[in-house]
Amino acid sequence: MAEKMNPVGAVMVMGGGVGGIQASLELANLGYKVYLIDSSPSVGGVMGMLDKTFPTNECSMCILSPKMVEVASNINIEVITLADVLSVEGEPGDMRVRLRIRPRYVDVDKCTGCGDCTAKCPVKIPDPYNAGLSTTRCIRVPFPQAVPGAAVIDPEVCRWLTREKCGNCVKVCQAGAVDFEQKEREETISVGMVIAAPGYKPFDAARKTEYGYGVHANVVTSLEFERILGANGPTQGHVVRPSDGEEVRKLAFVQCVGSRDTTVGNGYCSSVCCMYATKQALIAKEHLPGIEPTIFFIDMRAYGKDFEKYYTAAESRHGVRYVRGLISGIREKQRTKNLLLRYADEQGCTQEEEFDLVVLSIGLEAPCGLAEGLGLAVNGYGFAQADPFLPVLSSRPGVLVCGAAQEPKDIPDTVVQATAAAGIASQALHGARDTLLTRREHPPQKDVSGEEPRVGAIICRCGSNIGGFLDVPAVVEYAKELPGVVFAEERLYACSQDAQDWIRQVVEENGLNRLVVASCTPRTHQPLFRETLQSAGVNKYLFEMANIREHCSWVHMQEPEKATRKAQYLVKMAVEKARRLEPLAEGESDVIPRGLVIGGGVAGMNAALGLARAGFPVWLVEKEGELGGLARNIHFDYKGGDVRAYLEGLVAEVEREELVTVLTGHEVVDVGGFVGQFKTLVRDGEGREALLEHGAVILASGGGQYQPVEYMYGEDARVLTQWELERRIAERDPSLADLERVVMIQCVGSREEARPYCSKVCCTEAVKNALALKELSPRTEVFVLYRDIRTYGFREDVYREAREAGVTFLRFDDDVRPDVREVAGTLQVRVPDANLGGETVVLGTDLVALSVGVTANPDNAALAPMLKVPRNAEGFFLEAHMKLRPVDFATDGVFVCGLAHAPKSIEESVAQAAAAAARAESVLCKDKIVTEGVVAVVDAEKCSGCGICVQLCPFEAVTFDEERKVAVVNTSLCKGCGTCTAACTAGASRLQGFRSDQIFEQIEAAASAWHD
Amino acid sequence: MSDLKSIVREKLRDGADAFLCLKNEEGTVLPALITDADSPDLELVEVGDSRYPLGKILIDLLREYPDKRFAVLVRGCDERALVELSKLEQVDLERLVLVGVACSAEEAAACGCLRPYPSDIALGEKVEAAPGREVIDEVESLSDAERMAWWREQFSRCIKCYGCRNICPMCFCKDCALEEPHLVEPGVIPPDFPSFHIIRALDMTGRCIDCGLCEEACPAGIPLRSLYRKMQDIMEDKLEYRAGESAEERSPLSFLGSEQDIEKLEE
Amino acid sequence: MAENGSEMNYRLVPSTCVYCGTGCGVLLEVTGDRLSGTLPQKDHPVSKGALCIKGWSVHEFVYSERRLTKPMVRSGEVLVETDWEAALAAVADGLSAARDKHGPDSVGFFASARCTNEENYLLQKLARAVVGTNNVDHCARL
Amino acid sequence: MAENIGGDNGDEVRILAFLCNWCSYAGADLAGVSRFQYPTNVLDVRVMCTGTISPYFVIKAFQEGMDGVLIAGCHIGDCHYLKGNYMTAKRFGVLREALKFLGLEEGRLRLEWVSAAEGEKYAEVIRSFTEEVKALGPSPLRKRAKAGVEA
Repeated sequence: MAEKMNPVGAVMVMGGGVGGIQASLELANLGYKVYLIDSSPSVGGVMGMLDKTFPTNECSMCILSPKMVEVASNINIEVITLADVLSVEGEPGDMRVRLRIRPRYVDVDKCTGCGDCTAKCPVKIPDPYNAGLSTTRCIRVPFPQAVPGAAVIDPEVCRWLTREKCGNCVKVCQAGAVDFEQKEREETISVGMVIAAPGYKPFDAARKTEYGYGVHANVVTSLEFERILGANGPTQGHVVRPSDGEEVRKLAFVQCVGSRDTTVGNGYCSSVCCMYATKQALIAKEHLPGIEPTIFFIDMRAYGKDFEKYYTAAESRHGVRYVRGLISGIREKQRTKNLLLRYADEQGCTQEEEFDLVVLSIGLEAPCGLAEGLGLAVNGYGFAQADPFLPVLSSRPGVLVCGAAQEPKDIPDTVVQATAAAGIASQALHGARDTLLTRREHPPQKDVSGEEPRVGAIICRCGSNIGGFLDVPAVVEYAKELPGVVFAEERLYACSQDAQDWIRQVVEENGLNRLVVASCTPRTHQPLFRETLQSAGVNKYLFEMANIREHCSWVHMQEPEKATRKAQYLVKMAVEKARRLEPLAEGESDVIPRGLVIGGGVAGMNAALGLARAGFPVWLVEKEGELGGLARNIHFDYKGGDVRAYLEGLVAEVEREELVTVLTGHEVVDVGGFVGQFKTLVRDGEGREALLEHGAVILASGGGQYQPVEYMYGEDARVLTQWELERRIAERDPSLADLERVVMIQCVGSREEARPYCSKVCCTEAVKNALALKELSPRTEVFVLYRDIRTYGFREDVYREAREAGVTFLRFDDDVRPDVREVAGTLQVRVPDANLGGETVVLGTDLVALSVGVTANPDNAALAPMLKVPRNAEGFFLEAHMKLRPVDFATDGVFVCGLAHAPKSIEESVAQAAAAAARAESVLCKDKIVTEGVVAVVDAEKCSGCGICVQLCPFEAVTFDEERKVAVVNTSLCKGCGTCTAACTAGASRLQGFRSDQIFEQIEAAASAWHD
Repeated sequence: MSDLKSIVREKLRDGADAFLCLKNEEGTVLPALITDADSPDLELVEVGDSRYPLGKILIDLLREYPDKRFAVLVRGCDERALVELSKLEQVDLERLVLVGVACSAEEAAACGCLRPYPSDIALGEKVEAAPGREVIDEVESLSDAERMAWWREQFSRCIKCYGCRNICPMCFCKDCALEEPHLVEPGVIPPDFPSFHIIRALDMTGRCIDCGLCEEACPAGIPLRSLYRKMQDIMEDKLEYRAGESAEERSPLSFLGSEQDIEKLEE
Repeated sequence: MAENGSEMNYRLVPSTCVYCGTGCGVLLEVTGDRLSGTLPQKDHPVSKGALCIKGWSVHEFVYSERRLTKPMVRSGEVLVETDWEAALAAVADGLSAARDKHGPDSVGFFASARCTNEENYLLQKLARAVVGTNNVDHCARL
Repeated sequence: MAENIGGDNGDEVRILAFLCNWCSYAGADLAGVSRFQYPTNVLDVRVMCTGTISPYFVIKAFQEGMDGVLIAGCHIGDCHYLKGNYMTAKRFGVLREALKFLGLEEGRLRLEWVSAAEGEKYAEVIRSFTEEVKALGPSPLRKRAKAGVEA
């Protein structure tokens, strides 16, 4: 393609939420310069506001902030905040993006985020980070973990900007960062591709007047409630009512607010509300065991991986009450400000119930800027129109879209799409890989081995943040006296750019071979100082930080003397450790630039093509004689897309692509090696073996279909599976037209004790086939017997169409099953109708179609130990992290996609395959894998080979050398947690940079704080 | 003991290259390695009433003679030691033939271990004995302060001979935390209270098979065995594991385990 | 079996700790042709299966590089290896010189626990009868 | 030096905290950013994962005369290294009992799960732990006079 001749090796990512962050990190990792654009003053998006994430109840900020810090410290990612995209021009490979950048009025490079200005700012504003539930000041750092961590001024309300008064911030800022001269400006950046990850717009709950949002004090949105639950929120996680600060006892969640609701123009399902409501109910109970949460819903859509278990546990074990019924209105009681919820129960009778607090589970709406800024075609709801089989492809070549902007979705699906988008961008630009990357060049490292430690101690005042609360000169004087310290001085801001040059000079002039900086937290600033030390020719691991701000001055503001002494001892601890630090080498290992994909279904073929398009040869191993996998049984999708044609095209392309070597009829027998250097043995039908060497593996082993034993399947030819029915529909079987009635039964083999998960696709499949039948013969009656209809996202449209087309949906309870029998030659289905209070409905029918569930591929059991990756209880592969690493494993270099991971639709499999390909590409595109210096090492002399550390490593990094009978650490796999080292009674296993002797010295130094 | 003698012969005949047991040499009972059916030592073999760390001896023998198979006379404790040592890759049970001897009623009563007999008994009668808990019960009846004073007094007698470690069949580390200067100050006797003894107790947790050799070897008569016994009780109570009982099950302190284990622990 | 078994050698040799006068019972471990360790003699009447740190490491000096296996005589700063003749002559000259110059009590004799009782007897005999002093002592006088 | 962070009164309690880099150290950072105040009695050691904290470290701390030792890490399930904190939970469940048997009050060793978002919880843990240790008084393992031992 023309654009591949010399494309621009840069990508613009629009939107700094989890999707944009993921895409940016992935792209930088793949060798491209990234411009990360956010219209707000910080990256982080909605995920940064969440307290916990379902279905693991994991702390949202804990998992997001490390990624935000990564974005901030990656020199190849340029974060541009307060920016909007005005226009995008050009072709893939060569695009120009015009941006409008609003003034921040604070110089990001000078601001240290100390907060002095906020303290002096007279203008109170509702805090956007807390969804307006608390106040902050006009000038403030958006939130503690913000990136960039600089203050921002709200021009609308700033006294100086509105009427030239105040200016306190200018006076108080010792860094001179406040800059009212900043003006709005336009900028054009040149990139090869654009990735749109603008996220979504929360539904404006006030539009549903019957719920009284904004009128009744104790009606809040789910986003507001998320902040109330947040330990870092306005109430520190105390579940109290806005009206009177009283603890909440009876809590109600109203589902589908602004979703599945044509009256507000949102016919689609927002896909995430059922689960986040369940999560919020659980967390509320955690914080306040006495609380009684009730969730009012239509269908409980727990369709994702492990969602069903989460939901059933919430109901059965944690006492969350679920009531099927939509709230028709909410009244507020005058005195108590309690709320009366009116709803129709399952029998259709109107009920009214009183609650202290009502949470409206608001839906996700399309974000702005898709059509205007990016010039993308949007669907009826304003979401970006996307390719039916690869939803990250937008209507516009060169512009990829991911996350909720394409269709409402949760975090993992967003991360999958973001990773996929990064990979597809790379496929278009790989000719320009690494061309625009900045690499830091460093002088050769001085050899300090054998030298006496010469420690330099820099004590930072951080403006008044440290200097204002403790006696910095006294800390400096104290540091001077410490053994090994040959230099100690203070700085106003140790992190400022000029300070870095000064430190470099100090290190050289004083021949320092160890550096201690006493300032703020190493979590954000260690990379900067290490970088500086390295630029002075000293190994960056000869650095130690003392956190005398977050852990001292800021938390002991009333006790200057004690805080000063504490700071002195924190410095002493750092110095004592620094004296024993040793230079660490970052490991390197080779990479075989070739991939292996296990499984030749839709996911596997797409993964293989992804790697090939990025320029890497790949083996595609398929057990069966032909490619295609399960998708061969599917003929059309719910959007009317021709799956057959797609599949044939895909197979043809795979066979055409010379970088893909297809090995059908081959089985994987053994896998050895590790990331970068795998050796896989495959065997064909005749027992001929081949050894494949590759740098990464993608697991796309697919899934299976539940084989029904119930409902007379196999006994009566009139009982079929949906696939069998679908074939007859696709073949336009004339006999279908004569059918009087067809009954479809949902959840066959799903959501049962043996398979306690939702198969995700069956509801849509049934609705799809029901509609198709209706088209073939409108007179045929179609009944769908279901428990919950889980047509999430835009699938809801098809569900509605089906109802409008006269398909009858009949619900039965979880604890009952329909009964299929033959009565005098005719098929009869009996089912207790839950909406008729369980009254049994008897349906004579010509055909019964069973919506059978998806099962895990039995081969996974053999593959898992070979690749050292785990499976869940149902036999699907278990990813490294449910939220942020949905295609990775703890074992590096192995990735998963498609049904091998969990039940999912074709387009979801394709997206996940592209993501897996991108992750694998990020391994293959490196000539060497560089590993951190902080890793475990085993001293073979001291090791007696007990093997405990081998079992303790979750990353398979420690192996047992049978020859020498000792443990060996593979530093390319070790993540440096040190769990193994703590178990070694012989002290043979040590964590570099955190050795026991170093920590013992820290402890002694700490203790001396009281002995001295 | 004629039948022990015939057992030794038989094992040597049936493929063991050597038999490790005890012999009585002019009134001194000591370990002996019989490599030959005509060895004069064969006349001296006996079960003996003294106990030696045969497991520890076997660690070295198996390493020294990698192609040999050994038969060994084991009491309950010796067997537990070998089972635990095999999980820790120190002995290879495949190369061992265990000949079990049950402790006599008197021995069992004096020892007070939970299983004074091996799984297969070739010699002696299996007897159960009341577990020795006197010291533990006594200590537990005391208040925190009294307990510390009690142990302080006990440990103050320690002459740091390292006998408890040296004789322990479960101690095989090449480097020992008890010789790490940061933890145990060199040249200080008695060692700092309580680090020396708590460190050893922790290293024994999930490992000590309650043979009591440590206490027998202690010149200061410190009730070490009760300390280590208590550690195993804690281990069983918290993590449902007792060293030496099963050949498959491993100490929960040696693998990551599942979230359920932790939930149980936190209850 | 027995044949290749006979290549093996593992023995415990009952002995007495020579570090002090207590006389604890030790078992010296011999593996192959190497002195490989020490165990306490469980039924020893004196030590009853206990040892001190010295007893436990009684075997360690044997293979120590720092062990003297030949006589050495100091010439100036350095010790020079020599034969017994020369060594004993040097000792005799030194002792008699000291005695002649400063009198018998200027000389002291210190006996080692590593010597036998008889050797120790001879040493005090040398001190008292030959040199004429009672300055005799022994490292294991507890 | 007469200085001593407990203030002029040398009998103030002494607490050492081991914090895991990813959650609890971040939680402590957040406490700082949020200016949640807590007593000065605590000094902290940063480790990558609580899984790397050997019981020896705790023993060393007590031996050196600490009155209380806090170990804080990610909530179970949140571990940056998947299961490092499982080992922490197991090791310290055992260690606490062991110390108790030797007569060291249980209250002197505390294990807490503090997430990166729980700044207030971290501050509260330090406050309450300090109070608890104060109530227990100086550790019976404090060296009377360190010099004495070294002499």
